[in-house]
Amino acid sequence: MQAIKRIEIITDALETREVCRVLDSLGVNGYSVVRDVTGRGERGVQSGDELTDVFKNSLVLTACPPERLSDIVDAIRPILKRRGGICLVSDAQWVMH
Amino acid sequence: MQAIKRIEIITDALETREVCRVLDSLGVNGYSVVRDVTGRGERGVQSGDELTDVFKNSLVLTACPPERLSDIVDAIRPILKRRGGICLVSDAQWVMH
Amino acid sequence: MQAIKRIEIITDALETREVCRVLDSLGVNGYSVVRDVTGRGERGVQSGDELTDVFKNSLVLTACPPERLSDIVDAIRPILKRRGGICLVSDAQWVMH
Amino acid sequence: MDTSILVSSLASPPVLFFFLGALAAWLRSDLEIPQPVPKLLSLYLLLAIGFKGGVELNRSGLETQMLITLGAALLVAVAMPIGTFVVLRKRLGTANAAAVAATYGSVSAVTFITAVTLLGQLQIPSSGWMVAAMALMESPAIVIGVLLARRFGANEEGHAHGWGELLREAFFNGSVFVLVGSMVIGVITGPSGETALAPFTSGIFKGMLCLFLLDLGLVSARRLAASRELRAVHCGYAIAAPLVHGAIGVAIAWLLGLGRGDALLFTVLCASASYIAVPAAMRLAIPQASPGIYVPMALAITFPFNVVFGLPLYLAVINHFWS
Amino acid sequence: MDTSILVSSLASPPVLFFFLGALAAWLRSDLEIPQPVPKLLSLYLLLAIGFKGGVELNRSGLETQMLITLGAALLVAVAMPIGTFVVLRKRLGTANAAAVAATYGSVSAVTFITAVTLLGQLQIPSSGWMVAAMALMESPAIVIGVLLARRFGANEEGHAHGWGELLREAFFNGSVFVLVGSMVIGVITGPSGETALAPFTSGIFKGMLCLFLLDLGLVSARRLAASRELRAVHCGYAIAAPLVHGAIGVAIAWLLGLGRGDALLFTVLCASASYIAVPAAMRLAIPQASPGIYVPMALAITFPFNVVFGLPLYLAVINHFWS
Amino acid sequence: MDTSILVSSLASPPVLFFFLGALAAWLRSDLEIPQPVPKLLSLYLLLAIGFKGGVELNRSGLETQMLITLGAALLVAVAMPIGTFVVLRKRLGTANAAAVAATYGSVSAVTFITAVTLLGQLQIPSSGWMVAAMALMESPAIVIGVLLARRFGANEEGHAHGWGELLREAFFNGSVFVLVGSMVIGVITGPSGETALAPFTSGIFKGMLCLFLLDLGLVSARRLAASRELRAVHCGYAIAAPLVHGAIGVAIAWLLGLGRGDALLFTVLCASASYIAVPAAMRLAIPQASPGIYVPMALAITFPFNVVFGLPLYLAVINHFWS
Ligand SMILES: Nc1ncnc2c1ncn2[C@@H]1O[C@H](COP(=O)(O)O)[C@@H](O)[C@H]1O
Ligand SMILES: Nc1ncnc2c1ncn2[C@@H]1O[C@H](COP(=O)(O)O)[C@@H](O)[C@H]1O
Ligand SMILES: Nc1ncnc2c1ncn2[C@@H]1O[C@H](COP(=O)(O)O)[C@@H](O)[C@H]1O
Ligand code: NA
Ligand code: NA
Ligand code: NA
Repeated sequence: MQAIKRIEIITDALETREVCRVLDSLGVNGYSVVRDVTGRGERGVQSGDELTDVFKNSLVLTACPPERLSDIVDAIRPILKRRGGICLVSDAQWVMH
Repeated sequence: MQAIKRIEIITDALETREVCRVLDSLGVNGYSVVRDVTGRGERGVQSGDELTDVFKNSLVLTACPPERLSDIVDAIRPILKRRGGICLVSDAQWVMH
Repeated sequence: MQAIKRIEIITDALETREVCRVLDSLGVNGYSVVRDVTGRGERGVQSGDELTDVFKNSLVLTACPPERLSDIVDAIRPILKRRGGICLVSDAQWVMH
Repeated sequence: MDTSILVSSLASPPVLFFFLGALAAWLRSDLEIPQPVPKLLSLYLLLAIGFKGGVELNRSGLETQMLITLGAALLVAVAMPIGTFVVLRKRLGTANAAAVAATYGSVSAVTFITAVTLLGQLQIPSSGWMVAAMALMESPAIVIGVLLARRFGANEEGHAHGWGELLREAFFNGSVFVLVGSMVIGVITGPSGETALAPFTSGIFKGMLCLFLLDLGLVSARRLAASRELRAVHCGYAIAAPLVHGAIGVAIAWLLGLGRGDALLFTVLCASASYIAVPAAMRLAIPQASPGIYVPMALAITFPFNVVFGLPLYLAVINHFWS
Repeated sequence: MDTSILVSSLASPPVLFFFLGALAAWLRSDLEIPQPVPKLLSLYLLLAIGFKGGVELNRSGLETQMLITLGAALLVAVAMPIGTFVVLRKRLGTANAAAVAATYGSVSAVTFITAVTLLGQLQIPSSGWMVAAMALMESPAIVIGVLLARRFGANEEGHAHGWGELLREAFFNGSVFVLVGSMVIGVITGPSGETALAPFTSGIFKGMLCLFLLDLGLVSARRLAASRELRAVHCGYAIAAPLVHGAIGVAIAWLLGLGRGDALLFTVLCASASYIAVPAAMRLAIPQASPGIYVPMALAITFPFNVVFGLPLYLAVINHFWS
Repeated sequence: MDTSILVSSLASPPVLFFFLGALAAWLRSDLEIPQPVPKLLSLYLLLAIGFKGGVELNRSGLETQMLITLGAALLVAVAMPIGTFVVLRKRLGTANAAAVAATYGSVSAVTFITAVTLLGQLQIPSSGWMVAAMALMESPAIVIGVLLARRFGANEEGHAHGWGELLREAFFNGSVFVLVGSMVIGVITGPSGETALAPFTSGIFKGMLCLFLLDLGLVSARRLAASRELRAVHCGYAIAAPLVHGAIGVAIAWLLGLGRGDALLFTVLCASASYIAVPAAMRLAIPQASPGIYVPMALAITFPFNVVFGLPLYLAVINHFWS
């Protein structure tokens, strides 16, 4: 097993494509997306009960080598600034296969 | 980046509203909810194939400052007692924006 | 609270049943499943826009005592070999109830 | 028992689709009616049956027999869960007995709808206001069940839901709300509303029912296979209850002097058990009761029993006594 | 105001189902139209109305009045958001004013459809090409709104979306695309296509509209209850806008010499506000504007106002001036 | 080639909606038919076509020609994947060749349904039991494909699924199950069942097909754009296969003496490729094969080719030889 950083980004569903684009452009190995996340934060309740995706979040999870962390975080931060949401980073082990 | 506690609570979907209410009443900064989680635990399989939400779980994720942890855990525990499920706490870094 | 290992497995949705079967056969205490996870990895984009479950992933999360970790990882690895995906392991605390 | 009724019940598309679903589950096919399609179908069926009942009510106006029947329905809805609880308390424990009592005291809308469809097929007339009876019989059992559980001391530790929430759950839950609301809309708009909505509420109705029964076949067979907690006592009760309650229903219908169609519907209301609204409510209100018991009893045993054997049986009995 | 119009509007099934949904939200029922059913219904309604409009267009061919009306519609779609912005900029700030301007400059397809249904009920004829007017009026406001926001200096820090994406969002978003595409298909296939699709696009249409309005009732009432950011100025504007825009619409319709039916539809297009396509676009293009303001204004105030009071009011006014 | 056929095929609403979907994808509209609506539509179409075929079968009874045709269908379903495998093995490798062989040996229900719709439009009669031929041709290719892959040594390391699961996947997968099950129900209930379900299975059928083809247009165009693994050989085969298999189909239909309508349907079964049931099965059974190859071949090239060019072409050829 190999030490990696586990980054999870929860932000407005409208930015999902943008987050993925940023990760792609940084050349990360991969990422996973859970759409249809609701929640509450500074900007109020995102109850997801709308006809549009306006009040909904999504979660993007990516595991990356520790040395890539700061690049990714720097690239994601402007999106969070613009749109709100959170980005959590934790340590994990990656099961090689 | 700032050290925070990452708390994730998986319990019966019927209690989602209650969990959120508890978190709101404790004044947490925010939380995120993934509905439609299935699973298996002590109380058997929750296969989510029902017409009601009776056999389904949901996942609530909240990031909080370490000093708030014990309050939150104490408030969540009775729900888990009553209804089953799990609550996991881990260390993470919060990307400030 | 008690130290446990948090294992999350993201792999092709077609293998969800197999992953659960493996976990069941190892006698884990429980697990949770989030279906409908999309993503990108070595095998390209899994955009989930198909009529079948062919291009979709799922996430299985299980919390287990540290001593069970290696068994589980060994049993999961062949699935990842065959089908791709990732398995992340991290430390967490389990809130007893 | 008149076999032509049995045949025409068993060989009707809805019942056949139910079998098809059950067969798919039994053969472990990967067939699946994906969420939220079943919820949509259930909503649609309630809306359509409610609306059509309302339109009929608008046509017929208030009749004495209707008022008496509704009164009887209400009485049954209160008495039946109490009786069930008394019978089961020793065997299942307070919490489970109360939850089962609520489940069997309430009604299954789809069983009712299947009965209406069968009557239509056999061209036996029935009254639109039986839908009102169904609506009346959905909620009381929930309240009675919870009252029984609390009165007879199911451990309430960790009990978090107050009466306000409970009554809301009982009377304003989605199923009851759509049924009653659509009925009221049917009453208000009457035949002109019916003309406007007929292709939706009547035209595609049987097809939607088939699709829903396909799903119920799947779900009930899978749930039966997955239920580890069911024991002989539960299975026995899940077969005995519709027979006993059905017999009570036939008797009351006879006393009320209902026509054959209405008598069948009344019987079906008595004999059926709720597997949507009540389980959801019980889960909140009586967390000590085990949903692994009361859900499969109602959904995987009583529902198929009623749809496959019950309907033709009750109708045969009614035909026998009414002629 | 002719009360018979009011009654026949309020007592029509779609409006009653809207009330039912709102009532469910108000009583905190757990009734829910699960995702993605509302999206499906919305798609269906656009497809059906577009297709039927196209078939009508095929029948009628190009008329002079149609071309003039479409020109007027386009003009309104450009002028109205500018006017709205001028009025609101001081009160709401640039970003919010621009977003509200776009929202109210565009149209609500469901309000239009409800108006068409009302006309059908009252047997007042209208032209198929009014659907084309609706399609024309959906997108321009988005572009104008964004231009205004950028020209008048809404802070663009963190602005990530270029004009290419924006124009695509304005003209090729799902709602506009299905509406316009189905209209073109209707024009191409004409009456023969209509015969093939009629049970789908016309038969079940009113029922599907009822289901969608049930959901809109729920969603709009819940959104109203959840909106912390709405203040008196927003609510006032959300009521004033349909009245003022509606009056402008009536005036233009009169100048254009439209028939009563078309006049009502034109008025409704002016008076209604978008709560699907525009909010999604605004959210991307003007992130500084607060969706907690412009969404509930359009969805939870203006939409119900139009459906409940607006339609009969506009029609009464038109009846008065046209006769 | 008779252009009137081409026009009446291309200008039919289902094909136009397919184009509309493809156009939306191409213009990068955000239009989306949200999950699980496509699954529901697919289920509905199979149920409806199966049921209607069954009712026809009930009407016609067993005919000699039917039995012979079914035999021929079975033969084709076994021989075609073997032939395909022989042709492709060198070029694509064992695993991919086997998966492609299974895909093209099986059939596409939607292509079949579109052909049935086209025949209806042109008022060319066809037999209900052709649905049975379709049902027969769905599964064998799966089994043959896997047998070929294993026999010719696709690396089976990590192979986890036994024959039991595989056969279940082949014969009891959801698509086959609903199709066959609904056909049996159609046979049992016959014309009386048809009367009950007609508004559902026939009335809204074409509209539902349009909606589904709108989605297929979207999905196939997006998948084509996203497929990095497709090379010239794959694209060439995906065009050549329907032509060659279609020619074989025409020849067999001619030998069997089928009518024009049945001949077209038989040809379409031969010429089409599965993109739902088979890919799902291949993914489990031949994990070494790349779904990025066989899915877009069937879904994004062969399916549009058949619907747009194939149908009118095959019909023109049949018209030529049959007259
Ligand atoms: N402390 C938190 N823990 C978990 N999720 C959060 C937290 N804060 C915000 N979120 C998520 O991020 C979304 C946007 O947050 P905000 O921009 O603060 O409104 C919320 O709707 C939540 O889904
Ligand atoms: N060890 C575990 N790891 C992950 N999820 C669990 C675990 N135990 C329980 N769960 C989740 O919690 C739900 C309820 O658990 P229980 O009350 O033990 O039946 C299960 O259906 C799972 O979704
Ligand atoms: N580095 C990563 N971080 C998060 N998810 C990943 C990562 N790599 C792969 N995945 C997930 O695993 C799936 C299969 O990965 P792969 O087999 O590499 O194509 C992807 O579609 C993603 O959902
Ligand atoms: Na009952
Ligand atoms: Na407007
Ligand atoms: Na084929």
